Amino acid sequence: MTAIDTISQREAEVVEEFALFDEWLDKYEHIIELGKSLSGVDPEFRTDHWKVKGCQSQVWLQPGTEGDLVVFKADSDAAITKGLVALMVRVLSGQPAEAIARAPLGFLESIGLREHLSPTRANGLASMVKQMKLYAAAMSGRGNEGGQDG
Amino acid sequence: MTAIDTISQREAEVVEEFALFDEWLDKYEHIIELGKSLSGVDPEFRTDHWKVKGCQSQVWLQPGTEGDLVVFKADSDAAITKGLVALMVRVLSGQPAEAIARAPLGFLESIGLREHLSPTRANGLASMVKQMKLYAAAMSGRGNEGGQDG
Amino acid sequence: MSAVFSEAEIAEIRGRFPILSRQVHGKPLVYLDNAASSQVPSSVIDAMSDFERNHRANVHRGVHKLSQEATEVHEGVRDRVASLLGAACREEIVFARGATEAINLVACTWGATNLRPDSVVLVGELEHHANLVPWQILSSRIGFRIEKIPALDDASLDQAAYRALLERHHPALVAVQHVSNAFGTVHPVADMASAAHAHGALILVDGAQSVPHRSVDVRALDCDFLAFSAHKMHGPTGLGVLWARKELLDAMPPWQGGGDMIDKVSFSGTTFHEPPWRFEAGTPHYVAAAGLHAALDFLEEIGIGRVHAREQELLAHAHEVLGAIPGLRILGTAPDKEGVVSFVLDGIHHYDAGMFLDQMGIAVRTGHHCAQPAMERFGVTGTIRASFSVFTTEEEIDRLAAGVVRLQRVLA
Amino acid sequence: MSAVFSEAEIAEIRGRFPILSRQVHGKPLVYLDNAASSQVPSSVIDAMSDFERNHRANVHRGVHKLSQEATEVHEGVRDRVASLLGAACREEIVFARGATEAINLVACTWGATNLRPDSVVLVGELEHHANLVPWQILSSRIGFRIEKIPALDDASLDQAAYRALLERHHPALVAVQHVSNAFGTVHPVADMASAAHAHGALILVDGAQSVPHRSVDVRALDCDFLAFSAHKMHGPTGLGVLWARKELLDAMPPWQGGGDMIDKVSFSGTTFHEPPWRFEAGTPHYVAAAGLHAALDFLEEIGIGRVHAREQELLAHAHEVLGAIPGLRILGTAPDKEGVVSFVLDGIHHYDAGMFLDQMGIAVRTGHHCAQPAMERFGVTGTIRASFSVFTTEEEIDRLAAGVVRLQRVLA
Ligand SMILES: Cc1ncc(COP(=O)(O)O)c(C=O)c1O
Ligand SMILES: Cc1ncc(COP(=O)(O)O)c(C=O)c1O
Repeated sequence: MTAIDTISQREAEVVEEFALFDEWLDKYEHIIELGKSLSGVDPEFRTDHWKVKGCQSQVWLQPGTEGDLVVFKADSDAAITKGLVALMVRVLSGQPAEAIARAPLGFLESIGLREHLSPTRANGLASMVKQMKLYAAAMSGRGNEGGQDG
Repeated sequence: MTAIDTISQREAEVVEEFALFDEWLDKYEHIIELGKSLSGVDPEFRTDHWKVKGCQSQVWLQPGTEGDLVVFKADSDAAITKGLVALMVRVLSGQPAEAIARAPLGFLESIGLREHLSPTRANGLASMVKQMKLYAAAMSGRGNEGGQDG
Repeated sequence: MSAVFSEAEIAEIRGRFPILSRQVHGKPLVYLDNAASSQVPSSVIDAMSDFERNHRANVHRGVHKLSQEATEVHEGVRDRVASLLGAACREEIVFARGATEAINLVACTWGATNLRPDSVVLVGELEHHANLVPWQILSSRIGFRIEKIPALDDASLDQAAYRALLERHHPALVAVQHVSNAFGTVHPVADMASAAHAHGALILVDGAQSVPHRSVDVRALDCDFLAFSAHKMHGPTGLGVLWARKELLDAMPPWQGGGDMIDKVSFSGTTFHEPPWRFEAGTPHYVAAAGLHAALDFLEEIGIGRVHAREQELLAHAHEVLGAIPGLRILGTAPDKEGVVSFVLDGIHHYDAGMFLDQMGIAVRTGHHCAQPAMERFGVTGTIRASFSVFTTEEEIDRLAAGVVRLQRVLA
Repeated sequence: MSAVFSEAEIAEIRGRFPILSRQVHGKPLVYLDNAASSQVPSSVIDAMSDFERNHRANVHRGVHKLSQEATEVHEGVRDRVASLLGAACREEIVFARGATEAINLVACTWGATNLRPDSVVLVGELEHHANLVPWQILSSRIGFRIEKIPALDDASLDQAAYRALLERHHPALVAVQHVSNAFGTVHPVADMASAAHAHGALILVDGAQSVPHRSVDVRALDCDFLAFSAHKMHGPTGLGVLWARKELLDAMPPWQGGGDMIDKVSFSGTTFHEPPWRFEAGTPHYVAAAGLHAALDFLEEIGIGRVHAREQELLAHAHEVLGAIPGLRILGTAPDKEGVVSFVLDGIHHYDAGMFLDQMGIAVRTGHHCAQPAMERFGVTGTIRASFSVFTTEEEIDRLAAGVVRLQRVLA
């Protein structure tokens, strides 16, 4: 079974959307806007335990499943980070575990944000993606058992 | 009371002697020859206690007095060091304590061996000179009490 | 504009720093992160390159010419650091990897032999982690208590509380910074030292942010230990200095073992070299000595007094223009400060601000500045920090202020 | 003459090392002190200068561009070292000031938590002081016993005695060099590691003299810790590496405290970062990372296999020409050696020999080579040591031999 919209379809959508911006300022304003639409994590996930390590800004990540699909909620206390996090959630959440674990995520390169994926970056987006893939791998390992508390 | 031959007279003698040599090899051969004439230290001074610290080659220094004058005997297990040590003994031994403590010892510069006086030099000539001056200072502090075991 | 330097002099000084001609994101670099690492003039870069090209060799005990030359450079800079600090002798200068290692050295040698389970160590609330965590790690081994010297709202240390702590605890050691890297506050360490001594305590001064910016004389301060890093004073990375009183060093056991720090080694027992070498195990970072010589030349040529005076001008200017921005709050408002301005922006995360400023070519540091307890004291997770150098200009500070206003429009 | 490189290739390689055009006492430098510190090709010097000029900034957590760039260079070299050694992951690579600090780190963390008063540590008789003294210092605190793995007359380690020591003592740790800096012997550390493991011991390999000269794979050796220094492999001073198995690092407590090695710091309690950063307190020597990149480029371009093969040619030549000199005795005659020849001269002090050779422009190391127990084993206070590099030539070795003959005439 495959998702109606695949990860690569979603990536293509994002790339198209960002093609509108020449200026870094416009791009970051858009990223910040995206962050504002993020629903955030449930209160019990806004704890140290669910925090992604290695960020100067704080990032919380809440994994879960819906049927066969892995879903993520996330939040951050910094606006740019929150926008980046929203982008990742938009592309990966609601996809099959295997697809998430394997996703090359080339779109960050295409929209000129590849640097943010560097593990040396203070926002820790790399750590977040790693964490999302770990959760996905864990879920796919468990097959269809589901459960919210990954 | 002053010594018949002062330290600076002795230095001048050494400088004159070394003026004969253009070649480093001749100079070092001469230094080594000088070392051979060194009488060495008495057996009870050939111990760790009387060793000068900081030398790659070993140097033993035996201080003493003769009347109002400070006398030194010394030895080394390396030929060049022994020659350098012999030079220092020749210039300083048998001089009044105050003169030794104050001696600027410019002759090493004049004969092109100043580098050997550097505290970073592995032969530790600098440590030996410091040690000789310390003994001399100690003796002059004690006035005419004499004694061999400074 | 400056009463210290003419425009031409400032231009000439800036011209010595190659990095200042860099573009970042298409804009000329404004480097305001000098407290993290300072930049180096060409003379420092060239001195190290020249050393590598012509004199490189392992130091100490080498008989050959290169080794002699390298040793003279390496030991020669010890003399210069001794005279820079007004040390009693060159043997009071110990080289380490940085201020951090220098402080750890004191903890692991003096601390490990002198602190007891019932000892107390006073540590300032604003300390860099380098002057808190080593004491915590040692305390977890020995069990002594660490008491905090509290900070006031202007980011100065509460001197009344300090004296009360001395009275109450009779601590063995006071560990305190000379200048706060997070806020710029200059603490009255000379007074604190005499109070410490009056109560039988020793005092360790973290000079990482003072030695590069003002004249520091260990005899005038009358402290017992002082640590700093070369990379914060236009010098090489990987080199730091511990100054300690000779009597203290003489009584301290070795810490790390290895080459150069020994007298005689055998399986049946080993004896150790005199200080400072006893504390310098292994091949030293001798290339750095060439760089530090050149950095000291630079500072001597400009004059540390003029460096300080110039940075005071910049500080005043920064307080003026940043202080006038609505929604910007400066943390660190004590009267005596070095060239550091730390601030927070209403409703804006420091990380976002740092990202935006970076896009404008402006390099500031954001976050906790390795001083989390200090951040906690002011109820923030971090600040935006601009720190100055002798080459900083008023125009650069104005660009920072304009950048802040611009980012507030987008982010607030 | 060489089966590895053509004359032109050797000339080209030599041309990369600026120091080889130096004159010493009016004679062209013959640098045979590579085991103390190797020389650097221009590319390494230029990489560090360029870094200082264009990218210098403190690493980690900096949001601005320069800091990002510096962090990428610094953390990037960790990846390269990990793949050089065949490490399981980059997190197994800890940066230190040098091999010495790396070994002290193991002693003060793994050692301090795992060794007990009744433990035994086996240490080779030929070890550099860096791999003996840290254990002695720790032993004076904890009280465990250090047992010597004796050396045979050819300066190899007595493998039968080693196995007997393992049987008898069931040691907690074996601390042994891969290659002897004093004599050049290559020890069978892979075999020694499996024997150690079979007896429940861990093994620390001092790779200071192997990593620069041969391919070293920690998985193939199956050791537990490995230490080496960048300055001995055409890289910067002030930088060393500890490799350790991830499980070991994960269980090791922090050593030095300070910036970067922490997770959360407060007066009420501090938690620490993951390895490797837990062990890297303070501002790292990040400029060195740029230099190490370039040094690794150099070694990769030449090929460590060819470096090794070439140095074997030089070693054979040196044994031949020096071995033919009457009154010269080579110490270190085991079949498996790296490019090091140590010798003594009848009736001539090594210091005198070193002085004379220096006057002829020949840089050798004389003395105990920071391995006093090894000297004692052979009944000497020191040796004259020539150590080779990929750029060394047969002609240079012949000049050394001629110099020895000449000095024998004067000194013997
Ligand atoms: C075998 C061996 N181990 C350890 C060391 C110590 O290395 P460093 O002085 O660079 O810390 C050396 C360097 O001489 C060595 O040759
Ligand atoms: C006040 C203070 N102390 C100590 C340190 C630590 O210096 P380093 O990281 O060079 O060891 C710093 C550097 O950030 C500092 O600002």
